[in-house]
Amino acid sequence: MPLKTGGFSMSTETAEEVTLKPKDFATDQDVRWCPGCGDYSILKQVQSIMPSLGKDKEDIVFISGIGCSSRFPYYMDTYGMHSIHGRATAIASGLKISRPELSVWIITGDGDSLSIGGNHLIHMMRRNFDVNVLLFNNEIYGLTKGQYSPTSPEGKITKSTPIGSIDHPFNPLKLCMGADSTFIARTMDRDPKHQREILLRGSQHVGTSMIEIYQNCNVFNDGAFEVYTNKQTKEDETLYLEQGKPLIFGKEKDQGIKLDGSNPTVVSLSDVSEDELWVHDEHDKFKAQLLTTFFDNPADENHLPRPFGVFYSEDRFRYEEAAQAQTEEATEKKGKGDLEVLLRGKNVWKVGD
Amino acid sequence: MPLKTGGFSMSTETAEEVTLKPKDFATDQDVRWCPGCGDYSILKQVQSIMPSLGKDKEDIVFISGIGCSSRFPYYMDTYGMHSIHGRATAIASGLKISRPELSVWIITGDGDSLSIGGNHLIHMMRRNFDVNVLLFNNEIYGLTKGQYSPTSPEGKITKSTPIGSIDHPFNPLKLCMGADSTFIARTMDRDPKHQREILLRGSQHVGTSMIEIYQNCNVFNDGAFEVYTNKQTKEDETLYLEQGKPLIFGKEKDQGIKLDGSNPTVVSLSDVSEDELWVHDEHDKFKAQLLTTFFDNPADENHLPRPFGVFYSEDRFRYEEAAQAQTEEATEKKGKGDLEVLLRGKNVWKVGD
Amino acid sequence: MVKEVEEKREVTIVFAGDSGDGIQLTGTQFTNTNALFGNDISTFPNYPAEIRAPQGTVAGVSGFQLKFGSVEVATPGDSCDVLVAMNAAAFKVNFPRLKKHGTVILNTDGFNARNLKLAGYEESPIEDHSLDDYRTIQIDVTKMTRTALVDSGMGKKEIDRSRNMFVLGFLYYMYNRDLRGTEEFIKQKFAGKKDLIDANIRVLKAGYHFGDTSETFTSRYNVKAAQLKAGEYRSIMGNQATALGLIAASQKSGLDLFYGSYPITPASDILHELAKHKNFGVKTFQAEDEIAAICSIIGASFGGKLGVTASSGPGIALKGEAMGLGMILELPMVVINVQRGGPSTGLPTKTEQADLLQAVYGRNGEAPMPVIAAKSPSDCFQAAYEACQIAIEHMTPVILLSDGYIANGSEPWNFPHPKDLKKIKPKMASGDATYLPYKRDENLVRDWAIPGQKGKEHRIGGLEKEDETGNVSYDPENHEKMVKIRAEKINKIADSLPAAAIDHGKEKGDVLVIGWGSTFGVIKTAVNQCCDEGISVGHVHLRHIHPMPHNLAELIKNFKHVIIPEMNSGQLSKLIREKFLVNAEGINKIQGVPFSTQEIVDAIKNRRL
Amino acid sequence: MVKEVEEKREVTIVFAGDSGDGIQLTGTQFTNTNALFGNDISTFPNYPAEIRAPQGTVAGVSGFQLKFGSVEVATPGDSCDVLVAMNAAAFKVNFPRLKKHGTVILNTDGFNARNLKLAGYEESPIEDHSLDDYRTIQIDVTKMTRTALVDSGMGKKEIDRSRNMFVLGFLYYMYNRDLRGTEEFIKQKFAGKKDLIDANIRVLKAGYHFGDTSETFTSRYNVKAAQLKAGEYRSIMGNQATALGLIAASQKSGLDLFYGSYPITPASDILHELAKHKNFGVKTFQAEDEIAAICSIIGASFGGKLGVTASSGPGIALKGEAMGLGMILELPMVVINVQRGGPSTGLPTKTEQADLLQAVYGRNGEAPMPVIAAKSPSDCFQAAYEACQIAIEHMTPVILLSDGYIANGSEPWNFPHPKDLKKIKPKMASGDATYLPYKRDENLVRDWAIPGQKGKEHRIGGLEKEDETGNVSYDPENHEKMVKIRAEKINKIADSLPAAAIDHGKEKGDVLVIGWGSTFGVIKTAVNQCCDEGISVGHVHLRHIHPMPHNLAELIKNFKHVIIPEMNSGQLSKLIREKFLVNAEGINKIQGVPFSTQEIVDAIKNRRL
Ligand SMILES: Cc1ncc(C[n+]2csc(CCOP(=O)(O)OP(=O)(O)O)c2C)c(N)n1
Ligand SMILES: Cc1ncc(C[n+]2csc(CCOP(=O)(O)OP(=O)(O)O)c2C)c(N)n1
Ligand code: SF4
Ligand code: SF4
Ligand SMILES: [Mg+2]
Ligand SMILES: [Mg+2]
Repeated sequence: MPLKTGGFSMSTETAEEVTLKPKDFATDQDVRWCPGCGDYSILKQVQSIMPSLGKDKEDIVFISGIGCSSRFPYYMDTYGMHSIHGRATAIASGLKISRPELSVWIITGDGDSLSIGGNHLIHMMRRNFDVNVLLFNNEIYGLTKGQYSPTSPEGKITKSTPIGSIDHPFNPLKLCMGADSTFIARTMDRDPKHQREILLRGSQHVGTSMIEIYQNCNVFNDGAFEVYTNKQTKEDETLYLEQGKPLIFGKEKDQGIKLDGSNPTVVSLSDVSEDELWVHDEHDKFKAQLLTTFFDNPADENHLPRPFGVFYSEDRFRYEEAAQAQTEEATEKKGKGDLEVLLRGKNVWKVGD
Repeated sequence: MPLKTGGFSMSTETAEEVTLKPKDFATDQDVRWCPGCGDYSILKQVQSIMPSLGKDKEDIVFISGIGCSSRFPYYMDTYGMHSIHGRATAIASGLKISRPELSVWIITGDGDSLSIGGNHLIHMMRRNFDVNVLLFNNEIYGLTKGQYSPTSPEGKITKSTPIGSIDHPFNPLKLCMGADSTFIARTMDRDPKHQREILLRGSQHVGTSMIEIYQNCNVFNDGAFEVYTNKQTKEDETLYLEQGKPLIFGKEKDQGIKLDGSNPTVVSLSDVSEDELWVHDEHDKFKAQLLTTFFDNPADENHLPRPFGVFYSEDRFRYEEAAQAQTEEATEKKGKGDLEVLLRGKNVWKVGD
Repeated sequence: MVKEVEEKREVTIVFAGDSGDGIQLTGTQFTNTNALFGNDISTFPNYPAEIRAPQGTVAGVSGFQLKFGSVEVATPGDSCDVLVAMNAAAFKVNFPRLKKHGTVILNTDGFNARNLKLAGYEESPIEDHSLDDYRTIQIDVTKMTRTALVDSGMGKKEIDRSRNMFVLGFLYYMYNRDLRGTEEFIKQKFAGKKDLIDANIRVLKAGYHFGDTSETFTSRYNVKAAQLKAGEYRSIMGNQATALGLIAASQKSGLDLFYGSYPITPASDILHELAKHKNFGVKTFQAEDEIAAICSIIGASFGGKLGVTASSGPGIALKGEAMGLGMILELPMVVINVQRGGPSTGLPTKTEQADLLQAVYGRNGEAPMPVIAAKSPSDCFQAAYEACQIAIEHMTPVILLSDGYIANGSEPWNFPHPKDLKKIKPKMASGDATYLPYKRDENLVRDWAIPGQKGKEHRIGGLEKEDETGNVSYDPENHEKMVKIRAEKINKIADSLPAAAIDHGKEKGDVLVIGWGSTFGVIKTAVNQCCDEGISVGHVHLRHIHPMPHNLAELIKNFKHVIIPEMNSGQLSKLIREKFLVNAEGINKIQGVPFSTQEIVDAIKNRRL
Repeated sequence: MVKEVEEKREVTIVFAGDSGDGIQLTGTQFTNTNALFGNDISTFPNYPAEIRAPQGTVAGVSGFQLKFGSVEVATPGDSCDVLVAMNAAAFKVNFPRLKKHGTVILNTDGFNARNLKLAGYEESPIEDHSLDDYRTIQIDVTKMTRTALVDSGMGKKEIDRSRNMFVLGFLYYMYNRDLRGTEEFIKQKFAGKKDLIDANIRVLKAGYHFGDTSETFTSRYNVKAAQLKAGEYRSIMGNQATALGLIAASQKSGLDLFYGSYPITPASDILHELAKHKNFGVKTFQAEDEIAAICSIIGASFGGKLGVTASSGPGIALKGEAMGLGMILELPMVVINVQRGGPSTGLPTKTEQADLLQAVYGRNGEAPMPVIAAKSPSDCFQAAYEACQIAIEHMTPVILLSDGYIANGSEPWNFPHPKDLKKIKPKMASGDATYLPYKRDENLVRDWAIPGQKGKEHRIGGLEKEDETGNVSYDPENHEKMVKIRAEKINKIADSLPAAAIDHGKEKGDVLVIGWGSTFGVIKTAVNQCCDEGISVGHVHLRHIHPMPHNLAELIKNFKHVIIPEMNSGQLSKLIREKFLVNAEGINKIQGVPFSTQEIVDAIKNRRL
């Protein structure tokens, strides 16, 4: 039982050994979410992609804050911590800096990450640790039994807003874009296939992968994402992003998005030819910024559809690598630290003999 | 001496009375910034625009956190609070909700607002209180004697980063855009005229006015904004935004910005005619987003110039107004609360007689 | 058929079932009906920790205990006379509470193989003789309910939702109570949904008639109205009482209430309640976190409002720095801690008193704040009112301690008339003399000038300030002077407090029991019981923990022993020992559940020997 | 000319000038030179609160006090023998410190009309006879320096920057010390800038020769080397010693040091120092705030590293919630509080001991943590080392208290050899037995399994946990059991602590002085002085405040009176009174400045009567 710590060795070293199945990642704890909660599906998809990480279980860590979603680590048979409200990102930062070789996953809710944890989230984005953030967005505080959250729509009636919320909600992906995130994606609990795909993409991205997952809280906010999931409306309301493909959506795949100047507009393919359409390029930071603003209320007249998929990905140095490099650089320059020399300092004098 | 509290009456009521001079806003405290500090200029410009608010001194409040810049309220003869690190925004939120008629100004540093205070800042942006945020950005921690801040450039050598910072810095205006700010502007200590202009615009905007002010800390980070202020470089490195005007800059006013697709590019006016240039429209949220990304390192090859002026302004409901409206609505519906009725409740029974 | 009616002085009932079974509603209805009838009553809801733990499992059991009587009732009771169990898990969790020879009412449908397995039973407790010494009433509530609604055209799922009404009706028959109160409630709750109203009322009555017609048992019980102090009563829960206390203080002081808070169990209900009363000029602000919450009330208070925030353990910990600011600014505000099981996230749905020392000492530097604690659900009103009064009249942040037990518990409340509430006088600055923010009156209280007051513009902050002017000062002597003034100001509050007194029992003797907070009821019951047994014991309840009443020392001198029961490891004990150098002994229970009367009685007796 | 040489046992000097005058550097150089010579020494820098307050004003005065001697020196001295004042403001602020008939060295150029006005003098203190009873040496340092560099081709401004070197040289002559140390320093500091090196050395020598040639005074002084414990010494500042202690603990435990912190005065220098030593595997992380800082070390500690964070008052307040998490997780980490004047922002640049009760009690729920305090600048090394050892070997967060006084003060340090440092043994989980995260050894310490260890995957969190397995548990008895185990685990640390002992003075008698933290030196000096005067007094210094050494009670029993000097309103006093029910009396100074020896001596004498 080798204790692996520090260094980047093992991820490769173990790659071949791995022969894990999704069920190997389940724990003996019974899952304590409400029947019908969207969290179940996410748990299942996450477990299903774990083997593909090419990591041993002992090299994977799940860290969560507090919330229904944050119960998650108890159900993953890896190392894990169910920490305090809003701080999973901060805790993961310290872990990742000191153990860069680990695969670190942050599980957080919309309240956990955007209300009390907002500051740590945006700082994590800019520092770009190589970790994965799964934001379970159910637009409500579940665990505390139904107060509105920073993603709840204006006017939302909840226990704490009996005559409607007057908070203009955050657009989580736009916020993260503003914080210079290097990977931004959206998926939802009700689309397992897409979820797995995005989770995989996130796990492969080297840097902070911000994945927003629309999750239905069937007890306190049932149907929040109905329009994106039900047969009648979903094709018209969702826009699935695919690299290099034009932005097309709709039941008949007959609508597209065109950029005139910097304004995205919905066009009908009967009037506009495909090659005039906006072609998705997840490496285009300008386009990605515009995409994050596709956040209209489906009730509005000629609104834009809601995008799902990878909005943006960029390769930027990771904080923990830079930190590691500085350690090595310092060691090269000054040589490995010698405690005796350090304690002596430069100006020593003798007393007596 | 009428005690004015609640209601929106007075701002108008007093408008005519006002005959204040900038010096009326100076206090008896001697100003305790280092000689040569950029804060002096900002203090002067703020005092100079105060009379134009059309408010009496007693209806103006300055709230700051902790930092050199946060000493500011002591030098303004209005109501003021020098609070705790990073919380001025949160304190101002409570004040503004309960006293919507006051003119509230938040004074904060880059560490105060973006490091410890980051969460309150972004939540203030989305809630859009009608307040003014003056972010004194000197890209350093001044008061604590020179550690790097969230806006310090990568590689910055400071007391806490002897071999260079490895934090990718925030782009404050991009971050606020991501948080759905309704007014975003940038100016600098060394350009008093522009500063006054922007401060005025901010004071007139109804909603949260986010004004980033480049401020030189001549003791711990001297010359951080040199390229934007010194004769040789400034015309080529700065881009002054004017509503409805094309984006033109350069010593000879011979360069412009053109949008091809969603990509902004620098063009020479000898090749491109003015009317092909990007025309500034502070109400265009898409363009404003792109503008906030003009954040290149002046050292880089063909980099974009740094914009100054009003990037974006939008009219969106203010939290405190909505709150006030709910109070009035509730009062209309149920009538002014009657304590006796409230305490009795619905199910009362008598004991004895 | 005629049945004999048996008189009872007091009865304790536990309703238990799956969190989906509407147990809390059933309990509350039964409570209100008995309260309206005139019983004294005390309740203790016991929620599962998970939002909705797996159905039928032990983790998912929701319980509601209540004790009602014709005599004074100060606790929900140690053990129960009647246990209503909707399924096997509910039975398993609560059976230990049932008195020998007590009555258990079982929903047989909740004891099928699946239920037994989920509850972890090999064999059904109904068959295995564990119930031999008890009176068992078995009813297939599900079947009964469905038959009652067979022709209602409603779906099974919907029908089963009203099963709790059957049980309720049955108990109304058993204790011979009137159905009207609950019928009213049903009509309000389902206003507009006629079919639901009819259905529920029909099931309610079915339950009642079932009691009447069935052979299940031969006697009914009668619990006479209690001899409560004459007056008008209502039933109230702790958090609700706290909210009303704040509104009352706002009205009587003429200061609008600004409530800034971040949700947390078990404090959230205060926010929920206040949000309903905007027509009282109340403004509620759900902040992004606890730090923003308390900072927002500092801003509101600077603006001349009554700023109040509430949270529980972890959230209170986050407010420490800002409390220090509020304290050095000397602005009025109230910080409420509805305590729960700790440390850290601890036991969010359980009760505890372990944040007392945090309240008294948990800030950097010398930052004294008054600490006052509520003793019962209805007392939360008075405690909240007093907290506001002290904050406003002494210009200081005040900490009000409640806990999960009284926050969610309920009792009859002889509610006051507004005109009988003490006046609250804000210390508003007035006159045209130049305003010195830190000039003080004889109680060392400063004047409060707020934005909008002409000529009184001033700046205040967290740095040490010069006496009177409030200008920043680094002068050593001034610092010591200010630290002492701020401490003395808080100590002086004791001058205006009622003297401590023996609440119950002897004025002098063997054992003095000192208590604080929610242990009041159980200590009172235990002390009275001991006195009846001729033990010489007295009870002092401390509402004000900092500053303490001046005369506490005298009271203590009159007893041989001092014991201090607390739901923590002995925190008030530490304060009393330090202050009075008396060998106070802690009686400590740290189980997330309240003391039983017996536990206190035993402690007193042990001491006495 | 020949001058007589006068012997001195000890001398206290105060250097004072504008914050631009390089006072701190001058003081440090003079310190190092005397230290190298072999004097015992103690220093106390006194910065202005503002970064750079208006030049020449009282607010802008920077001071550096040091006492050096041939005898043991435990404090920087109450009053000084020599005052060096670079301008009128510096004189005004520090003159009160000067002993009667003491020597004052004035830079006459700093007493011109403008300086006098800025300092608020009507008339110059040089003319108005206030100096009649003192020995005054007036030098126009500016002129002297400029003449010395007249042909250097440097600008006035640049030249004036080396004025402090002139003063330094002059003092080296006066106390007849060797210039070489400082010459070396100058060469390193300005490495590469030959002209600056030459200039500074030239001015330094000019000052020295000025002393030699001038008529200003007729005697030099000689302070022999002190009889320090034999060994090798270096001079060290408190924060620097703390940093070295952490690195040493990291090296001896084999755990990389992860330091997550957010800047705050007076703790920032620990971060600055550690950031220089990345080649020791140290990783420093400047977090976005104090909460992120402590959370980052929780993450690092979960990852198997030695996590350490530091802050001061307001920042520590913010860490309370996360400390609770670290405590219930039972992970090793150290939280350092370099205390400053409070409450709130308070007096950031001044010293205080007012965060003790916050350290002991300032968390929600029952969340005990060991609290240990450093007693002097060099002791910060040992204290930090011990804090890490306890954290690692007992699997718990530990609070280490320092304060602004020792953090910025310096003294000679008989530094240890690494091999003489106690081993530190991490409790790493090993073997293939199934790992139970909360299974404990005889000291109730759990095993530490970290990511990367195969088969030991486990989940931990802030909710109450079942004994041994660590699974979430809401069981009442289990909760009480766990609360008691966690408390007992901390108490057991006392078993491995050295017994408390009388540090100085009598083993039994009239007065016992109990102290903690930075008051050590001054209490020691005062107690020794009293003993010399035949007073029966003893001194116990408490390094470990929680848990306390087992035998403290016995020591206390041997004295009639117990007094406890603290730079707060009496916080340790409260702990001692509560624990031992002894009438301990506080001697309290809350002025942001350390006690003077005389203050303690007087307190002892008053008690004795
Ligand atoms: C410091 C602190 N504040 C507040 C809480 C109470 N609390 C627990 S979870 C939560 C929010 C839950 O909402 P979200 O993060 O969206 O998670 P969800 O339950 O919806 O999955 C709150 C306010 C807490 N546990 N700790
Ligand atoms: C809670 C808390 N943490 C840290 C500090 C120390 N501190 C004071 S100001 C400051 C940062 C100052 O930088 P900035 O906000 O940019 O203001 P500037 O001084 O540059 O104007 C810090 C870290 C504090 N006073 N309180
Ligand atoms: S409350 Fe909502 S989010 Fe929480 S477990 Fe239940 S359904 Fe899921
Ligand atoms: S330190 Fe820098 S920011 Fe602070 S006052 Fe001095 S120059 Fe200004
Ligand atoms: Mg949520
Ligand atoms: Mg700054």
